[in-house]
Amino acid sequence: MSPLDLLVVAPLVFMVLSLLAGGWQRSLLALAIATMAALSVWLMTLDPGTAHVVGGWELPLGVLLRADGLAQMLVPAVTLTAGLTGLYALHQFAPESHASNAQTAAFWPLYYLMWSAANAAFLTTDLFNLYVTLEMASIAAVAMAAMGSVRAALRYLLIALLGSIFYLLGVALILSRYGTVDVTLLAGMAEADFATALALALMTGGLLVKAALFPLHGWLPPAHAAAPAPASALLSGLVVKIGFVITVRLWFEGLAAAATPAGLHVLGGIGALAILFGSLQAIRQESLKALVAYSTVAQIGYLFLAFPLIAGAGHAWAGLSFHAVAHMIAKAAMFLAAGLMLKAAAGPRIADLAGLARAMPLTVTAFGLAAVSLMGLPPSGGFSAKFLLVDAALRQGQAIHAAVMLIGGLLAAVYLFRPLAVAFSGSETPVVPPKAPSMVAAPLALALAALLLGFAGGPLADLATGGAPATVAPEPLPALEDTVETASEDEQ
Amino acid sequence: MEALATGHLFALTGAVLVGLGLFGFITLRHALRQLLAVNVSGAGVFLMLGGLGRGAATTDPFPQALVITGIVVAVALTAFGAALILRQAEEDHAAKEDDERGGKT
Amino acid sequence: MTGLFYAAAMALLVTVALALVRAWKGPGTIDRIMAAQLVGTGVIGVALTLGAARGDATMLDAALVATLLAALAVAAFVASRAPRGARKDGEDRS
Amino acid sequence: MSLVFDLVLCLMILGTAAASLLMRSALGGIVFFIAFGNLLGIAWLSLGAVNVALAEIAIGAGVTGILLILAHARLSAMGDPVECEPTSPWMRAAVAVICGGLIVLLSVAVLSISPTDRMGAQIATLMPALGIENPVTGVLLAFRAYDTLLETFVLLGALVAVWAIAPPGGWPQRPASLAIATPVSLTVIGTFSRVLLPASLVMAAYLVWTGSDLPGGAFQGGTVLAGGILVAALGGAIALPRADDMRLRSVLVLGPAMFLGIGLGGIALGRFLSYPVGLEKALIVAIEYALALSIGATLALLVAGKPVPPAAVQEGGD
Repeated sequence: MSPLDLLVVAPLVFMVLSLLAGGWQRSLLALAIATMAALSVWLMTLDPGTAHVVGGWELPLGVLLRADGLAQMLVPAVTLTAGLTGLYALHQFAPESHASNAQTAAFWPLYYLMWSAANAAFLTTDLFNLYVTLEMASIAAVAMAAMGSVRAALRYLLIALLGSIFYLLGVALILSRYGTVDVTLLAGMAEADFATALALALMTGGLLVKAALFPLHGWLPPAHAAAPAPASALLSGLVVKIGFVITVRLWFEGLAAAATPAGLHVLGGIGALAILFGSLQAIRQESLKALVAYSTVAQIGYLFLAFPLIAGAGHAWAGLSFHAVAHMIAKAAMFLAAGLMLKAAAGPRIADLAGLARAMPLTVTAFGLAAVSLMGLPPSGGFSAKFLLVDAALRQGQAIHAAVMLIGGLLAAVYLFRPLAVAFSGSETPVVPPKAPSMVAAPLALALAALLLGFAGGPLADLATGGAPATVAPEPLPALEDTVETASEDEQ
Repeated sequence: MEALATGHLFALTGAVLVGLGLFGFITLRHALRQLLAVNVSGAGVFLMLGGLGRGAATTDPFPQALVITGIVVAVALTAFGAALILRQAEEDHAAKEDDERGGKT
Repeated sequence: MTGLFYAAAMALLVTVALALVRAWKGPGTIDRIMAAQLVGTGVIGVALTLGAARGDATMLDAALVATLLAALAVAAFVASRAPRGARKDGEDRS
Repeated sequence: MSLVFDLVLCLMILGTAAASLLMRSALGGIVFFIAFGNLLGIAWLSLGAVNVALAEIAIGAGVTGILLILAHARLSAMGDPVECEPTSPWMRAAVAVICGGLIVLLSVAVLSISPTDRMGAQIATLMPALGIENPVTGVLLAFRAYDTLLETFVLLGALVAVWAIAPPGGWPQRPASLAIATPVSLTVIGTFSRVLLPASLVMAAYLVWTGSDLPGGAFQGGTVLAGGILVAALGGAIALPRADDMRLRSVLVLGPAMFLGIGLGGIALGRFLSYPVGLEKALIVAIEYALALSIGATLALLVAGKPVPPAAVQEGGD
């Protein structure tokens, strides 16, 4: 028995049950959260690098599932994010109205489908299986986006389809060239020939569309801003990370042989531009959810800015893994809080938020705490991530990268302080209808988790480096010299 | 030799189909036709997989199975895409009728 | 014998190509749909002769499936063309 | 001879693909797309991949084609002529250069790889353990059953996604009726559909059964079943069910749930999705039949589209 397949299969079982259960979604969700939490804990106790093939069919035929450090961080984060978002969604998509409301009836099966897709994507090393996984995520994500705006969803679907074609094109070349689609096998076989390089370029292109890296981000702000708050939280938190993680597996493991420094620097440069562009666009937004959506465009940039830093000195790999987790949790918290604030506010604009800090202090606090993590202020998870990344950049003499990250933090402060300042301004306290406790608690819990992540920095960074691919420079962490060496080194 | 040529012939046809589909996707301005274009590209990728798996007398069953999976995934997404296009058209249609009514009164 | 079947398959493929030319030229939608049906029939024939040329009886199944779905396509075309309220596509009546 | 045939076939495939994209008339484009799919089916036959040929003809050309025809008909009924404003020649030239470049790059990559049957021999050695003879079914239902399991959920998820965009008042009703309204066509197509539905049922069952040893399988059989359901719906012989019909829901989840259940049962023997020795064929065939039923129902409903308010059902959603 292994949690690796159960983490993918359990949400699918819940999807089937939710299609049959009608009004029983509440109990189903409780059961799902308990199951997934237990499985996530189990996953974290595994040795990094634990792997097995599904059904016992060996490679290169079968599909390999593996718990590396990245997966061991991301999957529990998905459980936390999806679980709390689900609790929030119980009010927005109240199970009682499933008989009369199409969105409510469809939300829950799609929610479990997305949960399964995210776990499946983080746990497998099989490039073709990842294609199916990407499409599972796309279906759920586009349908959730359509609950806000059909137009944005259609645009999202078409661009996602094109991204999939490019990804699959690369997979086809790799399979034909090497006779396998498994990343761990490819790591030992890949050569830097033309077909491999082209396949890497095509797959990366397709995945960057799905990860919404500037300038391929055009579909994201309308879709994420229009969707209902719990859907936005899942879209910005979970879905964009899938494309990112597959890109990481390709560049640093499977096809590392074809990943030239020039290519890494191009990705890093695009990441830097994404930080600046996304932040400046966020500053210009008048609507709160559009601001938060553009902030996602900027934060995705950090993930790719780290690419050229990974092989060098410092701990860019840990920073990258950390950032993916911290952003997932903080952004979900922010979208959920924004959803509550907008329900209470007079309109969708930032200017409409006046006085909300007094009317709904807990929700505005959640927004503020999430903002602290996104800006990268201590002691948050976002701070630990950006500290590790900036430190790595400085050690490698990449002053521009370090500068971009610091400027990005400042710009984040500019765009995130604006809604907060408005919420604290105004002399009148708007009358806000009382909200269900779990609806207020979900964003607050997520924001606190993002903040507390900073305190768990050491162990988590160890976890990330524990299962890291061979291309990542192994070196003791700056503040953690005295902690135990990583598990994988112990074993060797 | 002939088998080699056959495999390459179909794989190259697939490559051209990918390019044609991409051309259609960018230049066609209606979502339904873009959906059709994506399907042409997808069929091209599948044909590349099949052609490059062509041996002396047989075609590798492994890519065959992947292609079948791909075809099913493609039809699922195409069907959802078509439903979105129709929903979008209904919304636009309703908005237009509202406008016309508003203009008359 | 194999060569003969290949020749037959080629000949059928040529008739399909001719039907495609008709489908391209139109001029009306009805012409195109009729041409499409001809293409469908031709494809079934090609599948049958190819099966004979290769000595692979399972290709008959492909021909059978093509027959069934071609029938479905006809039904769908009829459904889409059936007069049902006002139609605005004037080109189709040509 | 065979190479000449393949060459002509490939040229026709490219021609139909180009026509399906370049034609001004959208319906003409769809006609060419269906022809394109059928010719691709022939290409797969020529490659000796009869399994894929069946899937391409049934799904790629058949179901996708019908989906596009219906979408086009419903769009033109709403006054959307599905016409594209032509893009500027400069833009088209620029895009053509980019796409041409991509084709050149892909061709160079393709020519650098020599086509081989890489895994056929390895798969052949594993097949006796499964008790079935069709290697493609072996890959789909055993070696990569995990892919196939997730894929069935993509299909199910797509239907739920279509439900999610039901218009106000449409939930949880039936999809817009496909039945043709005029009395004359009703008699013709009504008889037609009554003949075709049982034929397609037999054909579907045959394809699933034969799929364990010969080309065929759950996806091909399920699609033929969907085709039969759709013809019957077009002929007015059956009405498609409401989205909240529990019998419908049970049929939709039957295949995926059975797949999950048998997979989880494998855990008792050590691994998720491992089949107990001796029962491989029986379990694979059971999964395939359940899947074919679910796939048939799911595809038919996907083609029919989202639920609509009851008033619109009679008008066929116009």
